[in-house]
Amino acid sequence: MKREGEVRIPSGCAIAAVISKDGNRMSGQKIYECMKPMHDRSNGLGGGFAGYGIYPEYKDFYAFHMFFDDRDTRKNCEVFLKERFEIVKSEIIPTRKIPQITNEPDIWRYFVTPLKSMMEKMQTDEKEFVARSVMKINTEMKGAFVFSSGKNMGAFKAVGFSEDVGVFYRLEEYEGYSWTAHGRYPTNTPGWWGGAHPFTLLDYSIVHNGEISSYDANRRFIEMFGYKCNLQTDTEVITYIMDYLIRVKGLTLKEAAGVIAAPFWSTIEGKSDPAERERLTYLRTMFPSLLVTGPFSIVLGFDGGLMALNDRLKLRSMVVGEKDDKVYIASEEAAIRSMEPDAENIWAPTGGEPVIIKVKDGAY
Amino acid sequence: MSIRYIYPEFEVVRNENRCIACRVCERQCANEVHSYNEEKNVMISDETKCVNCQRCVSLCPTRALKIVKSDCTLRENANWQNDTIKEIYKQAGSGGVLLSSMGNPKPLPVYWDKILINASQVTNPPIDPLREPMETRVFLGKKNGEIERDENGNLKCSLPPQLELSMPVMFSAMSYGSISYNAHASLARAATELGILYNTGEGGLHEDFYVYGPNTIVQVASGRFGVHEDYLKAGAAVEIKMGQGAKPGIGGHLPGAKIVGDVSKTRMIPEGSDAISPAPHHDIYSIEDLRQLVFSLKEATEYKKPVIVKVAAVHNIAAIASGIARSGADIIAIDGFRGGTGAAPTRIRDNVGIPIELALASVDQRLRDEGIRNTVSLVVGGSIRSASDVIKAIALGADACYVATAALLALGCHLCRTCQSGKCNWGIATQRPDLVKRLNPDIGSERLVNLMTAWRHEIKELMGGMGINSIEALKGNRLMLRGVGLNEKELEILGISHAGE
Amino acid sequence: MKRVYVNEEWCLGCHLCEYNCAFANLGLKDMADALKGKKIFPRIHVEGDEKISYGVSCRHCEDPMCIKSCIAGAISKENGVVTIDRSKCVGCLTCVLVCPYGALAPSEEGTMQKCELCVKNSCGEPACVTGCPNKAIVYEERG
Amino acid sequence: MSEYVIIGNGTAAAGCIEGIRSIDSEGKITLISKEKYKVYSRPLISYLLEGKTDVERMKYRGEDFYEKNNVSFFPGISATKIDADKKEISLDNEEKISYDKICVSTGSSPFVPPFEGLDSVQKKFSFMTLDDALSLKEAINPESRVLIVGAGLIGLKCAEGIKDLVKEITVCDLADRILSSILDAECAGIMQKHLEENGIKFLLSDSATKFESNKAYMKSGKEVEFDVLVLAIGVRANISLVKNIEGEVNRGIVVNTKMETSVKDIYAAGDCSEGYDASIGGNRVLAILPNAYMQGFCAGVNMAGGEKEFSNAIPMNSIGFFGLHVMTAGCYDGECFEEKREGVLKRFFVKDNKLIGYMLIGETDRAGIYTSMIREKVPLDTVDFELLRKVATTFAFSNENRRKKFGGVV
Repeated sequence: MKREGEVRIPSGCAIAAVISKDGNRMSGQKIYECMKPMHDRSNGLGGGFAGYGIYPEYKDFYAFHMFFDDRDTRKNCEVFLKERFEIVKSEIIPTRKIPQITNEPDIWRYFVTPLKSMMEKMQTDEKEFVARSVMKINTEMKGAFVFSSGKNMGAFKAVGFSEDVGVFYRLEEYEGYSWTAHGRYPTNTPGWWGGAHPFTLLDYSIVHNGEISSYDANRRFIEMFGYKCNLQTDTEVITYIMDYLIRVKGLTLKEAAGVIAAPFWSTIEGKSDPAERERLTYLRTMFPSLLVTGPFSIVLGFDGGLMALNDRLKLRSMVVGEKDDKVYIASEEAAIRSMEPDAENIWAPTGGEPVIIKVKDGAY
Repeated sequence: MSIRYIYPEFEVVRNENRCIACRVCERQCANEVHSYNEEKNVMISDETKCVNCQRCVSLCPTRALKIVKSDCTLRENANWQNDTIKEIYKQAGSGGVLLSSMGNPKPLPVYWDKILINASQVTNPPIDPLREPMETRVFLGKKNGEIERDENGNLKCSLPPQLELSMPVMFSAMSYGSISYNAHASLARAATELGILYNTGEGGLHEDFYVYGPNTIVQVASGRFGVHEDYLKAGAAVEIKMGQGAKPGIGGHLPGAKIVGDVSKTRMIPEGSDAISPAPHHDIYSIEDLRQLVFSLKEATEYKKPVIVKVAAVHNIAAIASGIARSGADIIAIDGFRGGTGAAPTRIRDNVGIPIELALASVDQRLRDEGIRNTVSLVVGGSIRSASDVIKAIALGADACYVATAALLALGCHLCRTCQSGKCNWGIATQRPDLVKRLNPDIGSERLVNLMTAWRHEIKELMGGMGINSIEALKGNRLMLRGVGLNEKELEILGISHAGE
Repeated sequence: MKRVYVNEEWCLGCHLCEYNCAFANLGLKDMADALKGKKIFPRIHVEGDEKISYGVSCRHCEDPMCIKSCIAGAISKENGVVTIDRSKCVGCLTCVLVCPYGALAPSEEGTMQKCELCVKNSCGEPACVTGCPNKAIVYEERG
Repeated sequence: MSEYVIIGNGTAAAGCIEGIRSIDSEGKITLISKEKYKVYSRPLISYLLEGKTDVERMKYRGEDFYEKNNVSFFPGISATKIDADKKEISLDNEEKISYDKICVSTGSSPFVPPFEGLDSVQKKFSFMTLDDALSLKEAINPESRVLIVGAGLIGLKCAEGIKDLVKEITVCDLADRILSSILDAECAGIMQKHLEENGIKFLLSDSATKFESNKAYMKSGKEVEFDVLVLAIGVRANISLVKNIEGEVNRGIVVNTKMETSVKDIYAAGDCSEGYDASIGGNRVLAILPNAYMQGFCAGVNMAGGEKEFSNAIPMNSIGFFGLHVMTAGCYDGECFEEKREGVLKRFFVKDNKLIGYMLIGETDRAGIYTSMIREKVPLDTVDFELLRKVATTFAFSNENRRKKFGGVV
């Protein structure tokens, strides 16, 4: 049987997220508890979380979360890391042994900062340097996989049901101003830890429910710009697209949403504001190959916020609710109620309409 | 009879029980196959003149006629086949180069027919085009501009010149002269109604058709016939024709007999003179010369119109395309070896060039490998026969397709492949006024619109099945394709997996 | 009022309209069966030469001379269509004498016939129009 | 509400009714008919005898024609006098009716010269009316020998009509040829030959001078025995009603192009009238059916307050006997162009670059194209006259003219 990355595996899923607009930190327990009512949306072949604001004491360092098949792989990889980065701390990510989660690889984290000399040599900025380094490890080092590489954030994922994955990673011991969660239902895979969601690059993390029909069009386009889609998952390609549009091309979140979930031409033509019409036409014409079609609901986590987005036909469920300073997003309302029984203003965003929530400036 | 005699290729079968001697067949046959025997009140046929264009068959009001392949055969020989032998006889008789027309009829692989399309099941939904929007609009042109913002941080929405198509199909180049005024009128009117483009070919643009300019691609070829400033400015885009799939490496030759009246005026050459397009452009002997022509044409059109460079699919097409992409061209058009022609030497038509499917796949991949795929749009032609061919081409990586033979078929062409005779009974490949009038553009344009409308429906159905509701999400989406009966190498070049994988 | 018009520009001179007309007004199923070996009596006639041709049939005039001139009172206009009551016609040809288009001619039986826009047969749209291969004959309203 | 009175019940009367009703659907129309029949086609009486039609089918208009047009029909009554001052008409039933407008469409009557011994002939007939035809039919049998005096249209049509009902027909005429008022000698000769081949005998340049019971004594000295005599020498327009009140009359009641007589509110139409003949540029009696209808219609329109002129009347005839047709129109002066083939003779008369008349025998297809050229005064240098002489085709017209003819956008 082919492993994830060697073959493209379609899957259905559950997603959930929470964010405090005031930057109040929340324990990770809530987020994995909330996946329980959506148990049936996963099949135990993958679950994971991303937490933002969880490493305040190392917030200036890139936190690399990594899987290693064995000790030798890790040692080799650490040599590579040391060539490029200053490692301020390296440790095993603490886990809890539970019968539901087995066969775990070696799971480590490194807080690193790029070596200036190397960046100058490669003529790149810091983020590009980190991204390329991650891509290099994931592409070229068999048995080593960077599954989280942002600052003051981290992804935690495993093969198993997500609620168990949360327990496994002791998420109740972390506090973050926002969390995203994912439970996976791949239709045909032995399950691989690296293939679980969220998928991340730098501080972008994506949880995704859907199976996009534009995958290969998107992949073959984005790969022109140095990205390598090793996992052949939607999440991966969407993450790269978001990174490309926002970080490389400098689009805003809303503009990026206008590319990947571009409104129909008829909708664009119906816009009364000519500037809006022009902008949307421009984005669609300029980035046709980054239009994502087919069903998806995604939550993009980034430094200081979340963006939820459905495909433009809204072929996947996704609801949003609020309470006080918190905003909740989930595939099902039950998950929101689990986190906040008194959640208000529950609504289902329309297809292609991004929901962007940002933490107040300076609050994280 | 003599050694020169070759038994007619076709037989006219007339059902005497049904023939009412109305003489329609006689009046409609420019080859003068049919005649009326007054004394006996019967129709008779001279089969030596029949080209099997089926005009008489189509117009016979009593279905009394059919044309069949003659069963007078030479002794079977898998190596020396009938046609091969007859060609030898012809050349032994004439000492000349054999001429033929339309596309390569040889049984070479048609890769479209060995590629299958995906559909959604369970894990993601097919989309019903009758219920949901299904978008086929395409923009052709460069898409590699930098994102720029004004002082308020708003996007500056300026794009390089683009061609907007309502569907990813255009009518490819057929010159006025090689085809008739009415054929051009039909194409121009249909393109306008459909929101797509047609292409003048290298015969210039008749003044009557300037009104269709926004839906016209004006071509500049090696003969430079009919090229002048107003002509360049009349179209929506300018195409430099470097080669043609049916006859890569050679030019064109429209005999003086067809350079009559408006054809001569439009081409800006004297009546009766042969219109000879040289094999090369004599100002382009290398890629850097091409770049100069591209920019000369951009200058002439004030950088408002995309420039297309059309080449035939030949062996190192990927490298050629890469060079063109870097020459400043906005669009590359590649014409495969099955593309049609009004006249070409048979040997060249049947033996030179490569299949468009392979050319497209390798060009698209090469441009991606070089990271320049978005600097140029890719249009492919050379026997795109149906909506599924279009879908497969787009999924392999094309932005749009050029169709010509299918368009001619819609106009009545029955692929008798004798365009070079100038006696097209369907009023298409002829300049004889009595024949030209047989193609009423009211009918012609309606049929073209019908055909493309039908294709558009089919394209939408196929897209919907794949769960794709916008054509741009199909472009280069090779995961939607699987090969059948192809070897590893072919699959590798096409960049697709085998069915079942 | 819709009428049959001929677009000279597109007429091929194929004479199919004559055969379609003759056939339509015979009320038979199969054209070969109906017209094989027979002289046809169409109500439309193709005129012209090699270059220009066009079919001529009754114009259904505003002010039809044939109606005024018919000695038998056999011609009348019903719903805009000039029709002949062939039971009243005696074949005197006075209508031929007056019709400026030459649109009337005797039938096989000697009584006069003319285009009646196929309203009396089962064609629906006039047979010359539906059968014209080049839309040279059209059935439409013109100002 | 206007009161219209129409005197006479032929084709002109029918035209007049339809003319009035095209303008005025209210006004009262009174129709005075000497004959007891509803309007029928006079020229069909020969076809009636021949068996090509019957009394029912001869009706010129439908059974409900009078009802539909709201016409008060007075059959079997004649008008005897018009009082133009009192605006009153006296009828032969002693009644008087008032009018606002009159149309006199009294037609014509057979002209019979005072032959010696005519009274001695038992079976003698005119051939003008349905009654004439019905009584003639009564009088003949397969053994009858018929003498027809007059080789004009009426006499010859009569001959054709009864040919198969009698044993022998002889037609005599003082003129040297048949149909002398319509055909020239050559055409007449062709037709005569055709008639003779069909069993009609002729005595031309000859006429009866005296009758004695069943025998006619001819001018030439010949004697002709007969059983039935038909007198078809000529007709006279019935003009007395207008003549008696000093209205202008000539050979017919003189009318202008609006069909007005010289007497106010009195119009005339049909065979009794003498209207404008465009082919000669003056007035004359044009006793042909199409003319009667059009004059009647024109009179009707003007009577009802409309505006209509009928100014392009020309003489024209379509005459056929035993399958051979002759068509003529216009007048025969001017330059003559001739086309002659086996069984076909065509003569075209041209003056001042215009076709002014023609005579066709043997091939009459689409002759209306020529007729219209005369009526519309089409300049011959705008058409291919050479082609036209060979065959009547609109192809001979200029493209532009043809386009106009066929609907604007040819």
